[in-house]
Amino acid sequence: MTTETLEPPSLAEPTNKRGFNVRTLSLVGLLVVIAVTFHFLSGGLFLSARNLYNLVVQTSVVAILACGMTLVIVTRNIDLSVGSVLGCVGMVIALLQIEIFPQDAAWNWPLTVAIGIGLGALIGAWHGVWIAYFGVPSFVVTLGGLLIFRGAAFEVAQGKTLAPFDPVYRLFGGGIDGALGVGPSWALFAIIMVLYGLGEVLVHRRQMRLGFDSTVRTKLLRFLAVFVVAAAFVATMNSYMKPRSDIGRGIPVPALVLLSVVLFMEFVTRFTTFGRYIFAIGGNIEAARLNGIPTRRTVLKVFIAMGVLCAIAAVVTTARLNAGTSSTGELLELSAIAAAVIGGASLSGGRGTIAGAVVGALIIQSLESGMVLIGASSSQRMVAIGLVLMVAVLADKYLSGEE
Amino acid sequence: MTTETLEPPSLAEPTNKRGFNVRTLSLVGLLVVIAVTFHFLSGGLFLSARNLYNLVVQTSVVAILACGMTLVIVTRNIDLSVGSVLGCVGMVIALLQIEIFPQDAAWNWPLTVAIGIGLGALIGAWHGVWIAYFGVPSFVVTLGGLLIFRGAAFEVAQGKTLAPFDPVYRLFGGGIDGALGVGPSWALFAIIMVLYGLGEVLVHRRQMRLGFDSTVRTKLLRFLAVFVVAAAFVATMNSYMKPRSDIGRGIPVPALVLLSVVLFMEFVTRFTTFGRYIFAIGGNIEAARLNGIPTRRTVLKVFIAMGVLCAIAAVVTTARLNAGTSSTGELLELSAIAAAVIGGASLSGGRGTIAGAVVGALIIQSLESGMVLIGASSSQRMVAIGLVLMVAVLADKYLSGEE
Amino acid sequence: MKPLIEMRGVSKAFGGVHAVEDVDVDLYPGEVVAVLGHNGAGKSTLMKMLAGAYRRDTGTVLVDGNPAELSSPAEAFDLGIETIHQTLALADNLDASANLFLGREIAWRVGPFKIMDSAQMRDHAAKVINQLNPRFTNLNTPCRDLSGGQRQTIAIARAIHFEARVLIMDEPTAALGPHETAMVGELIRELKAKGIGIFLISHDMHDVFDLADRLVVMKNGQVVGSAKKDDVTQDEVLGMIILGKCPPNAEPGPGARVSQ
Amino acid sequence: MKPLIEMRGVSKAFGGVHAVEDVDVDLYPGEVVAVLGHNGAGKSTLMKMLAGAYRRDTGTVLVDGNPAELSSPAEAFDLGIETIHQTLALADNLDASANLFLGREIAWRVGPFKIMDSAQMRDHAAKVINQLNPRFTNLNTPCRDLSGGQRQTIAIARAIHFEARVLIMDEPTAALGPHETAMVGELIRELKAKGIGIFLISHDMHDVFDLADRLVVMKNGQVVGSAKKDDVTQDEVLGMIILGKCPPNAEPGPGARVSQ
Amino acid sequence: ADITVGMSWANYQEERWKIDESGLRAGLEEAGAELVTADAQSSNERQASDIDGLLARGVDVLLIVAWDSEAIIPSVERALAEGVPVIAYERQIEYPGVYYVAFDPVEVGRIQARELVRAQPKGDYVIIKGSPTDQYAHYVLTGQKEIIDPLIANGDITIVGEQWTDGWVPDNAQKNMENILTAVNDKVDAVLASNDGTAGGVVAALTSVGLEGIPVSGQDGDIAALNRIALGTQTVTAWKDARELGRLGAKVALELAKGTAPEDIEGSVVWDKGPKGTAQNASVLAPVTITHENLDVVVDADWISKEDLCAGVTENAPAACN
Ligand SMILES: Nc1ncnc2c1ncn2[C@@H]1O[C@H](COP(=O)(O)OP(=O)(O)OP(=O)(O)O)[C@@H](O)[C@H]1O
Ligand SMILES: Nc1ncnc2c1ncn2[C@@H]1O[C@H](COP(=O)(O)OP(=O)(O)OP(=O)(O)O)[C@@H](O)[C@H]1O
Ligand SMILES: [Mg+2]
Ligand SMILES: [Mg+2]
Repeated sequence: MTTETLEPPSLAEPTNKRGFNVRTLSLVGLLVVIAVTFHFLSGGLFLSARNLYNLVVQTSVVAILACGMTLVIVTRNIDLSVGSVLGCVGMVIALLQIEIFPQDAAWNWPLTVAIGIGLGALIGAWHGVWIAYFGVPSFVVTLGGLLIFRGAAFEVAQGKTLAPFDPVYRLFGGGIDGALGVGPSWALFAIIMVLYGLGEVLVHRRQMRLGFDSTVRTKLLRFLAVFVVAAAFVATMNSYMKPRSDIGRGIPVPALVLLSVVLFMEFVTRFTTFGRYIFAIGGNIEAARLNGIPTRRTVLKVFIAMGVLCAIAAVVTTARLNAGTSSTGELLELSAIAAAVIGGASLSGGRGTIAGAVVGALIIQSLESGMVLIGASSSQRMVAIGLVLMVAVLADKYLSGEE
Repeated sequence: MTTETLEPPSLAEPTNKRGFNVRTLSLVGLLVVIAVTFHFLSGGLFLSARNLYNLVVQTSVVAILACGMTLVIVTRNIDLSVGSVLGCVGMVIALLQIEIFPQDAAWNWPLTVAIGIGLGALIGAWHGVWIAYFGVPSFVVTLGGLLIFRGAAFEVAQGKTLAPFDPVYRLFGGGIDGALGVGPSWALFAIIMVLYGLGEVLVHRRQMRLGFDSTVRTKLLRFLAVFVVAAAFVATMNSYMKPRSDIGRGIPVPALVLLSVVLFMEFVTRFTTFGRYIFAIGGNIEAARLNGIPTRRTVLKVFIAMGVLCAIAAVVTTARLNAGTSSTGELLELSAIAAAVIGGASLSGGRGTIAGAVVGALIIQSLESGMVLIGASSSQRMVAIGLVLMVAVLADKYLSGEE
Repeated sequence: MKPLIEMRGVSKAFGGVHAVEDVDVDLYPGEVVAVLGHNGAGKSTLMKMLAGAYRRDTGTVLVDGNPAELSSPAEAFDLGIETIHQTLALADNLDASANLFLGREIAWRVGPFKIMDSAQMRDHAAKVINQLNPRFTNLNTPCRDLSGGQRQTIAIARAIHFEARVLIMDEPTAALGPHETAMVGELIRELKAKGIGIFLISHDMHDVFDLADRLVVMKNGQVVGSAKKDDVTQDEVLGMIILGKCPPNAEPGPGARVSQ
Repeated sequence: MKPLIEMRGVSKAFGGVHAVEDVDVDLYPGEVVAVLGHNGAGKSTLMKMLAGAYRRDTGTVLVDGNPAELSSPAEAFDLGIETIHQTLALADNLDASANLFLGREIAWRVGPFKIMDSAQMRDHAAKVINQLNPRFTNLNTPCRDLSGGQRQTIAIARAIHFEARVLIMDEPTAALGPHETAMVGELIRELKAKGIGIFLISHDMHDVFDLADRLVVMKNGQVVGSAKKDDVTQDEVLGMIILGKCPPNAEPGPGARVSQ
Repeated sequence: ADITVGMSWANYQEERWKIDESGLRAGLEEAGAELVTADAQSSNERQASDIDGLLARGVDVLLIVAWDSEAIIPSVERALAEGVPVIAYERQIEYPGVYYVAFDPVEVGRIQARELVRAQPKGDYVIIKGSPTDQYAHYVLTGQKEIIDPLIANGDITIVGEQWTDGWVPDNAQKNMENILTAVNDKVDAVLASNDGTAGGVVAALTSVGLEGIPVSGQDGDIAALNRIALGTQTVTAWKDARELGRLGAKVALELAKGTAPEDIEGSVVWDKGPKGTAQNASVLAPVTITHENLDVVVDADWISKEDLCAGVTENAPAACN
């Protein structure tokens, strides 16, 4: 019937013959260029297992936020409050876990995490109601949120720094023990690869049944590409040893959290009606409404999702720092939005991908870390990062064949 | 032929029977509500001549930036770099005036101001070229600018604070001597009123000649309203005395700068083709292109204007602080965008007014100042301002009869 | 026979503009009612109220004899009212099959999520669209890159795919080629035979006289009159549209010019 | 007589889609050439290249015998080529008079600025629009709140107001009422009499045979053939459009079906 | 209240200012004076506006924690012109007639460097500086350099990494430290962190590579930092008993409001150690060096509860925890 492969069309992005998103691929290319450049400038440090491990951990918070921000931006909204919400939720978790609940209770950290996520959802719903039901522009609402929740973060503990957290909770931060270890990392890799392979086979069989011309070779090549990249990633994480030992660390927990978020969000945006509605609203909200899409409810849900992701990011951040401070998360909104936009989300709505946002976050963090590795001062760093961001997006534009 | 009054139609905003923009009027109403509320909460301080004088001076910088930001937003772009550009230009002016050029030369301050404005235009052009000609999203370009020019502001003098400025230059900041004085303030008032009246008469005669039904009564009422408000303003400014004296201050110089900017920008957006093109581009850039509008050149010019306004704001700020610091202007971009959005500019383009932006800036600054006057704590202030912003925009939406 | 739709005294104003004023219209099963009128007469506004896209200011609408609120498009869909909007209502960033099923995707419910069956939707979409325009092959292209007629084809395909009982077609063939237009005519006859009621807005007198059973003419928001197709001539109808003059064989409405 | 426009071997592809392939078309002064074809045949794309909205991939265009780059709409305007785009190209936030003069406002140059003469523009706009649709009174309403036909009226008014030598009309009457359509027909005849060359894209065979001097039929991006109006019948033209079959009286193009 | 005292904070989003305020408030309330405050949130422009507002409220004396000691001068001039005495609180404002009340910030830097050098006389140092746009961070750095520059010159100490911390945010300090550790492959012997917040980030970074325990400095005496000192993961904090400074500020403010001449205030000295060498009346407190050995000082001063201080401490407990 058609000779194209059957890819989820909702993202409305050009895909190449193998069904990969062209834009994301060209971004990955740029990331590689940046990494290799820093590798040479830093005398071989950048692509060391250790730095890559750090990079993954450091990226996770911004990447988690960027995933949610992509949804927000696709619906033609913006969320300036994410840094403040993260800070506020982090402080509430810290206060509960350290000051209110008994410190040695086993239920303490799970309960506080649950409360934190609930609080995040609530804050997201608050923003969502203002935006979707009251019709106040998201810029204004979330600017209000930026102020309100930063103020609240201070009020929670009167500006005090709260520490230390439960040792199990701290694993979320990817500290010295916060990684899976070598064996479990490979096991996880194997499980995911098997599931992925099975999924592809099932989809393929279904497509054959409906008479679509879906080439096996394309699918196989794609599977192999994913397999090799994932294996390389696991091997790298495993080859970074714990201090003064030869025990490999394996996949860090924050990366695991990010991975779960990404898989879930990719699933939602590609395969569910909710994801489809998000793109339809961004493309033409009036058309979406005329076709009976519950536009307001959908936007509300998007902001709730953003709130939950802020809470998850808050867990990772506070666990990593092993302290709750009222300034946690300041200015993160800029990084999160930048990651989403670099990853291809368009502020005029209707366009963006989760994978792109993650790559965008990796690019930003690579620049940050790389500049420190080569010993640049903070003002030089700012100038260089600013320039590279602009050039990267420009290069991406031409590489991906837009215009 | 038509029974409506002949208002510049390009702004595409509802106007009431008197030809005033409904949205701006309802914003002014909100401002009055906020002012009166603070007046009572602060025990009669808010509406004192002294506080109103301060408010005007404090608002001027954000309002100047918000005027330019409105143009940027109307073209469906954004400028995140204004705070950094302001800081960078301010540092360059400070370095030249204080360290490089002879301190006592009479040509020193005019030359440095000119150089600063030139630099602002150049920076604006840099952003504009990336956005309009290279097609990189303005969010990315100006985020780059935010980093680059903040870094540059630091590099200019290695983070040192430079002071003091030339005494004449300091007048731009509206300090103790930085006001017109009683007599000249009234004279200025008279001149402007005469010019305004003449303009209305001329327009009216032209409309009569073309057969439009333009009622004299409407015009007269509007003239009277403007007259009364302006007279009240001048009288208030004149009644605030210099310290321990009974010499009235008159209109502060920063307000004069703002007034010039506003009049110029209102003129440009309402009466020139350039202004028309800005709105057309924001409404439908493809339609603008198909009708032969030089879309790229227009966007470039908008960013150059923004750069020049940043430089003007830099002069006012540095003169007011009598020092150039590398942190000057941090986070101003948020206030400027917020003022424009509260003033009715829509981030999806094609809508916004200069007058609205100024009122938006006044609302933000009134909240900031008012909270100090009533002695709220810092975090209470953040929470309260955040909430009031949201409520204000919501109220405005309903007052102005939008849905 | 009971009417499918009865609109009584329906009005709608935008600010000072009375777009629709005190309109009464009926629609019976298996009937095609053409709604005619000059540009800006209020035809689309009237139909949008029936489609749940606008809320009416006054008046009642009965569907199958039961009063209907019609406060949202979803409610109209539930009552079996499908619409081809004049603006087409397509999300430009999505492709043909996504637009065709927009809001009513084929999906399996899994917990809180509905997982779309893209393959199935693609398959159906290809079939429906092919029925209207066999040359339409770029099913994977986002709508913004399609030609005017291709876009209109998607909007038509959408409305006929979800078996409606009432179909509103607002200038469905404006951008279609002659062959495509003929196919839509064919389709209307088929649907009619199935007992579906159709409101057809069209400026093409040929089409109207070819397809409609009854005509309703609007002018400046009011009904000039309505008539059986066979009772009036093309020229009389033009007189209704342009001059607001109601011929003797037609039933006059509030918008008819009283004196000549 | 020298042709106003000569297009030779013009092609344009979007990614893999060959929207226009190797097209030759001429237009003479005072001539109306109808461009016909199925939906997605490439008519709008061809015309957009002439209007300077798309750059052609290959081929040459001569205007008055001189090669023209046509790299921007402004360049086309300078050569006297005006276009009514199928998408209308209106800025939805501006009102009728602002849209009518968009890009070519009546203005006095004062230093670096051009100060618009709004009163004058409003006056002209009212006149031109009234000529097409006397019922169009909401001149101050932003275009987004106008009806489909009112929007189209503005686009037509714009194209005729700036005295063109070549006028491209891409389905100009699709959304117009019968009266308005008749007035546009009148207008075309007037312009023709003044020696203006017109490309008319329309799906309405009636209109085409009424107004055109010559027909060019496209199919899948290629020209099937062209013919004087009087040399072919309506059925033959439909055959060209639908089957790509070039009748004996027409001059075949590269897209004509060879066998059969 | 017959006397109203205004306080303009540079940025209030830190633990210690809350404590300053409580001291200040206590001191003023005893005398029946009222305190009104404003927070400039790290912005010169906002601080200028805040001071306008405080003057409009009719304060009798003004305390200022300057975000920038130069850019604040026009505001100071305005206050003095209206006859309102100005006290530079914690951060020096070099302007004739301004009274200065502070813990010496340069001394803070000295204490940090001194203790680190004592713990680690030779080796590879990393400096995690404060916010580059905060003048205070520059003062601290000056003190640090005073001690370590000679040692750098004679080769005992090498600076292997140096980064500013945007906004003093601990997360930023953590990331910077991690990357420096990568750059030098963990060859770090001591970290000069500028305050306790950044020290927290540094210690978290060190912990993740098993280097916790190497000398790290800080200042302010945050609860979390004192706990780290007890645990042995931080070496020193320059403790500024903010309550005491607050009370001192209150005392000076009340005296000035009553019209006492600055030089007549008890404990007033002439201070001219600022960069410009302007002579002004001052009451300067010295920060207290707090290390593992003298943690009892903070407990005895009721600054921290023993429970908070010793949370999680098992081996090598300091005397204060026994
Ligand atoms: N910007 C674009 N990107 C990709 N494909 C395009 C683009 N514009 C047009 N096309 C494709 O080119 C082909 C020709 O389109 P065109 O708009 O010229 O058709 P048309 O003859 O005007 O049809 P209609 O009668 O429906 O208006 C179509 O298949 C369309 O999908
Ligand atoms: N959202 C709106 N806001 C303001 N006025 C509107 C709005 N929608 C329609 N109108 C006005 O209502 C009147 C009727 O418009 P409508 O679209 O119903 O006309 P129509 O009969 O469908 O015309 P056409 O044949 O041109 O499609 C017009 O004058 C139009 O300007
Ligand atoms: Mg209509
Ligand atoms: Mg077309």
